[in-house]
Amino acid sequence: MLIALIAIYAAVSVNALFLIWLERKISGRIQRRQGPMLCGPKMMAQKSMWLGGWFATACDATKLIFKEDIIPSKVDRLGFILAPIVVMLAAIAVYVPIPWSATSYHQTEQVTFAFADLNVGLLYIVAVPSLTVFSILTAGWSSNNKYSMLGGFRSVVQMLSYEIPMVFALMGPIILAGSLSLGDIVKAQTQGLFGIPFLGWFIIPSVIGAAVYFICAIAESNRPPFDMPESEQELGTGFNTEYSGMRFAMFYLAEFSNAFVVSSIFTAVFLGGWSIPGITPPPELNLGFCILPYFDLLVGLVVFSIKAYSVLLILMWIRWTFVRVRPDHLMNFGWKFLLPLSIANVIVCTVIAAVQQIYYGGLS
Amino acid sequence: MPFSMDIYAWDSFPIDTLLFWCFAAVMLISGLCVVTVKRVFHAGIAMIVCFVCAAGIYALLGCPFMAALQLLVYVGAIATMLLFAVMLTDKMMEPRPNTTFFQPFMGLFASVLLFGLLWLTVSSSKFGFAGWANSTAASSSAIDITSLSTTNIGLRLLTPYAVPFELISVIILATLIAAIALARKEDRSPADSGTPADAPASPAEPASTPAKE
Amino acid sequence: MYQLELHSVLSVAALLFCIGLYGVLTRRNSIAMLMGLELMFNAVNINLVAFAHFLPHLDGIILAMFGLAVAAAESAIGIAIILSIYRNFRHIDTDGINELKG
Amino acid sequence: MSTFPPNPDLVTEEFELKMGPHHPSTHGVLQLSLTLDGERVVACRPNVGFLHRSIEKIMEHRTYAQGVPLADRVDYCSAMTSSLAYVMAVEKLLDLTIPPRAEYLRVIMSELNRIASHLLAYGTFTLDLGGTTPFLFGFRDREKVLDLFEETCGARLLYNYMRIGGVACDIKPGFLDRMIAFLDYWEPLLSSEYEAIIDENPIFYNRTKGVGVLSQADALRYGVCGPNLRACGLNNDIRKIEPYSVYPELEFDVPIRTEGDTFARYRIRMEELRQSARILRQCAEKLPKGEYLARQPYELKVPAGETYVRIESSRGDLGCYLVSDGSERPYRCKFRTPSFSHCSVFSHLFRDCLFSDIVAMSASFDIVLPETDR
Amino acid sequence: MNRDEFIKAANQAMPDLHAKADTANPDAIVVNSADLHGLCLWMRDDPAAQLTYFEFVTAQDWPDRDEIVLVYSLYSHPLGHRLMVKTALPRRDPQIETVSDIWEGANWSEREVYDLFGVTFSRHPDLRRIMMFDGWEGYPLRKDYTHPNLIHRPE
Repeated sequence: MLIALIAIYAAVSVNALFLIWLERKISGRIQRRQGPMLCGPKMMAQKSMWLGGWFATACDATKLIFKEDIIPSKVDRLGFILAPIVVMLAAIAVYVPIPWSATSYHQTEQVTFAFADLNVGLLYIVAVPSLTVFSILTAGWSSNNKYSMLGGFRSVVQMLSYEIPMVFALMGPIILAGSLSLGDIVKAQTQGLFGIPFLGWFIIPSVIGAAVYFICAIAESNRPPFDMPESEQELGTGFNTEYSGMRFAMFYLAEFSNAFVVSSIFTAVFLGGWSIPGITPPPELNLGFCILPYFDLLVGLVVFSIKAYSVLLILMWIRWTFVRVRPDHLMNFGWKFLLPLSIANVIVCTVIAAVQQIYYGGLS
Repeated sequence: MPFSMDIYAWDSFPIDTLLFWCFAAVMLISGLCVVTVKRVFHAGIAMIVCFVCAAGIYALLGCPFMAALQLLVYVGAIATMLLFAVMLTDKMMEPRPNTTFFQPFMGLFASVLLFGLLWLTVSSSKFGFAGWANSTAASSSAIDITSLSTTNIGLRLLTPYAVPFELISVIILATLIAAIALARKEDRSPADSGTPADAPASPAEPASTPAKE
Repeated sequence: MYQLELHSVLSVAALLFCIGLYGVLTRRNSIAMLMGLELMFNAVNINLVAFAHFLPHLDGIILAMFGLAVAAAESAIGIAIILSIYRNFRHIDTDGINELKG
Repeated sequence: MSTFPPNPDLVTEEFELKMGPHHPSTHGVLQLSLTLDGERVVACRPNVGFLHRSIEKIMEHRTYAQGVPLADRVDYCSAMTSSLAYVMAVEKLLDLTIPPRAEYLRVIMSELNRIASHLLAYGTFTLDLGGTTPFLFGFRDREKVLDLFEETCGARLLYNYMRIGGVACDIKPGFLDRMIAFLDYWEPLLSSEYEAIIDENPIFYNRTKGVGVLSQADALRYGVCGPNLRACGLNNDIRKIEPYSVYPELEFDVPIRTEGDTFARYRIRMEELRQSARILRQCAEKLPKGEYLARQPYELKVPAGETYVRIESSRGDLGCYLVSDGSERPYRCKFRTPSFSHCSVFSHLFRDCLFSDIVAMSASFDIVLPETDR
Repeated sequence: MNRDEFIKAANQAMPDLHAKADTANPDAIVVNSADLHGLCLWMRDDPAAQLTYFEFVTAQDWPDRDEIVLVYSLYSHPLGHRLMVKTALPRRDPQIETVSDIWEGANWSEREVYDLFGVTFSRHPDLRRIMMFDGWEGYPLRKDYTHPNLIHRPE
């Protein structure tokens, strides 16, 4: 039990470090410069731009860890110290139900390989970010300066008002798959839609839901173009203005692991997790695929990570090309545009599920 | 590393009872903090810790659906609202003494008395469920009401309990409208509502209660 | 002895209920009073879920969910009232608010 | 104009926020003391003077020739044009005619400086709105212009290139070809990269269209000039209405827009970049041979008199009012700078808008603090 | 309209003005400080002048003639001409009426002249020091201004 927890924490932080490096390389590429090249072995840097400087984030992390983190005197100590811890906790807790892959080596039936495939997976994923909402609020309020308070309020308002369209957008796949657990959703996507084997992915029946979820996910994880709360130009990095050293590193890592979680949920729910359309066998048929023990586990893992990282690249690409949205446009867009759209998506998905149920004998 | 959690050998060591008592202990301690801590903001944080532990207990008691709901509704909505209220009303930097001399003992006495009463009833009663459970299991409804899985809750919620489900939505709508009506300026109310409500400070501190700040 | 018994859960919930009651009775700041109230609601929900688990019967959870919704609605109204009181009296000490003119 | 009048229903309290001298988006050391009502700005009072080096006082103790580097520092973002104003004022007092090659070199240098300053404005404007990529595009190409300056006058920001009677030194042999090469490389980029990433972006549209609208009457009342006044629909380009040096021989047109909002000001600057490139190409062909400096004695004595010369710097009409009493030191030298009047518009304009609009509007005015405080 | 037509039109519009041409500055007229405000109103509203654009106001300190000369510079976009108005004020306590009610642009320029020369503008909405911090004493741009830590360059 304990080993699994440590494994999650290690995987998350290493992944976050890698993401920061990837982000800086991508942003470099978009801005026609090379991104970090200096830290890291020289000869790799010569070989190609993509290999250079992969040691950069490690240097940043160690610098941040050893930097003396000052707690300003007029600060509410409990809230100030607690906020980054809770943010990190929530960022890691969201990894639990994600279905990385599946294997049918042991049992007769496919078992999803996840840290713990809860049968309330999606609801858990929607519930845990409410911890980040609380911690951003406490961070903004307890660092007792006007800018961070403004930043804290803005981010809470943004996250709360984008949670509702997100839940409705996720409702579509739940109806189609008939269960909350992510493993079942991915399994439901392996069969085809209306009998055609290739249209299995849920992005096809609930396209609107996928788009709405993608936008809400960007807003939830405070990434540009919705990063009004910590916009340097106005609020001086918003709620984490007073933080430095290790605490700031925690906020930073949490933001990046949030980005990865969001893209992996998007792959699991909309892009058919570990399933390759047409090739991955439906759950009951388990024999033909595993030549070596756990081979289908590895294949699933590779397919899942390819999809997750492609969604992440789109996230990063958006980050470096868009201008920041103004808070009141944000609110109008969220309430007046996304919410009705996501409710419409729920109706569309129920119709498709009903048709599926009557004519083709149901998905799961 | 065992590739899936649920085949881990549970029964050899009573992990869930241990976990339950940890959650219960943390919850009670944070509950105590909520009632005793000087600054209301810290009380808010302690309350959130208490809610999270309650969510843990629900998960242990075999219904993760309730745990996720609790996290979503209590921690996400109610606690955030309370913290907002604290921020709007509390001056951060000057903690005020919050209880007069005699008040805590009265409250303490009342609650200890209540706890004694409850504890007696709880420990003495013998809950003979065995007979009762299977008698109702064969009841008319097709849903197997003994297994607490989410699908059963959903089905049960909408077939026999459809009316209360709709009633709840009416209640929440009413609260929404009431909250908005309260937040607006009262000067809209008819003129004879006594002192104009939006005078920033009430004209004179009521003489009867000496200012305690 | 290791198996979880119902009465242990019930006693924990009862203790939480009493702590909430103590909070409501002694706290001067009305927001802290509201927090005590929320604790009591939580205790009630734990009881319901405990019965649902040990009985085992589904209605416990459904009642707990309804309880949850009502508690949320109640605290929303409570906060709205407190804020309008704060706007009139500039402080929210429960002792200070005792005139009915409003 | 998307204004946000106070909402009569809600009881709110205003709080004071100092967008202090040390703030990432005030383009230098300007303090805006805002009274905010939540997100909405109720009133704004700009405080300046944090960068006051009293250049005019120092000038009174320097000879005329020593004044040129000081004039550079009045506006370090476009140093060529600020020293040009001072030098032309002195020449007008001396009524000295300078060799045509020097005139053309001056025009080339001030137009290159206008391109560099507008690229800076484009970069900081998009950066303040949140787009980091355009910022890097702008600064990458600005480096190339600064290389051209470094090659001729050895400095990248404060060039000390103008002299009374001409320019400091002649341009290197290959300078014109390198300049034309830069223009060929850079001009297509304007539409393919700069505007492609920003202009059609709906978020950018919402953030800038109809934000910070300044009517022409208000602009004139507050003394706004340069691109910001041309955005309100009035042609006040001094190179056209009061042509000085060789501008009559060069043909270029002046972009005018009528909306007067943040987007219009941004569009005007992008068009001006294209016009400057056009002027530079014409100057490259017409550059005459010959002397580049009519040498003046070091202890230059200027006959007593007063004059006011106005030129079109990148931020607006930069004027130099020079009073001399016959000695070798100016008696009084006053710089009329555009950013000073633009700053005074802020108190009128930043009312009933959102906190994040302030950043967009102040960036669109492209104010530079050394000019405001002198 | 060049300077002489301005003088003719101004004298004709306001009989007791008797504006004179300035010797040093080719396009400036000299007016005594009392009726400057009336002249400015006329300049802005008169269809022939239409000097709607206020460029700057500055001062020259002449200690030997014991006077501070204020210089107003106005420009007209529609008609494309410029006029500068000069008035002399005593050095001890220079006082003049503000023109910021005619052009708002004058507000900050007058504050700068007040800050650096000590000329008080009556009825100015917000006469504070603009360049120096409020506690500063003395007026830096006056010729006889000295400050304890002001070091003069050796001649």
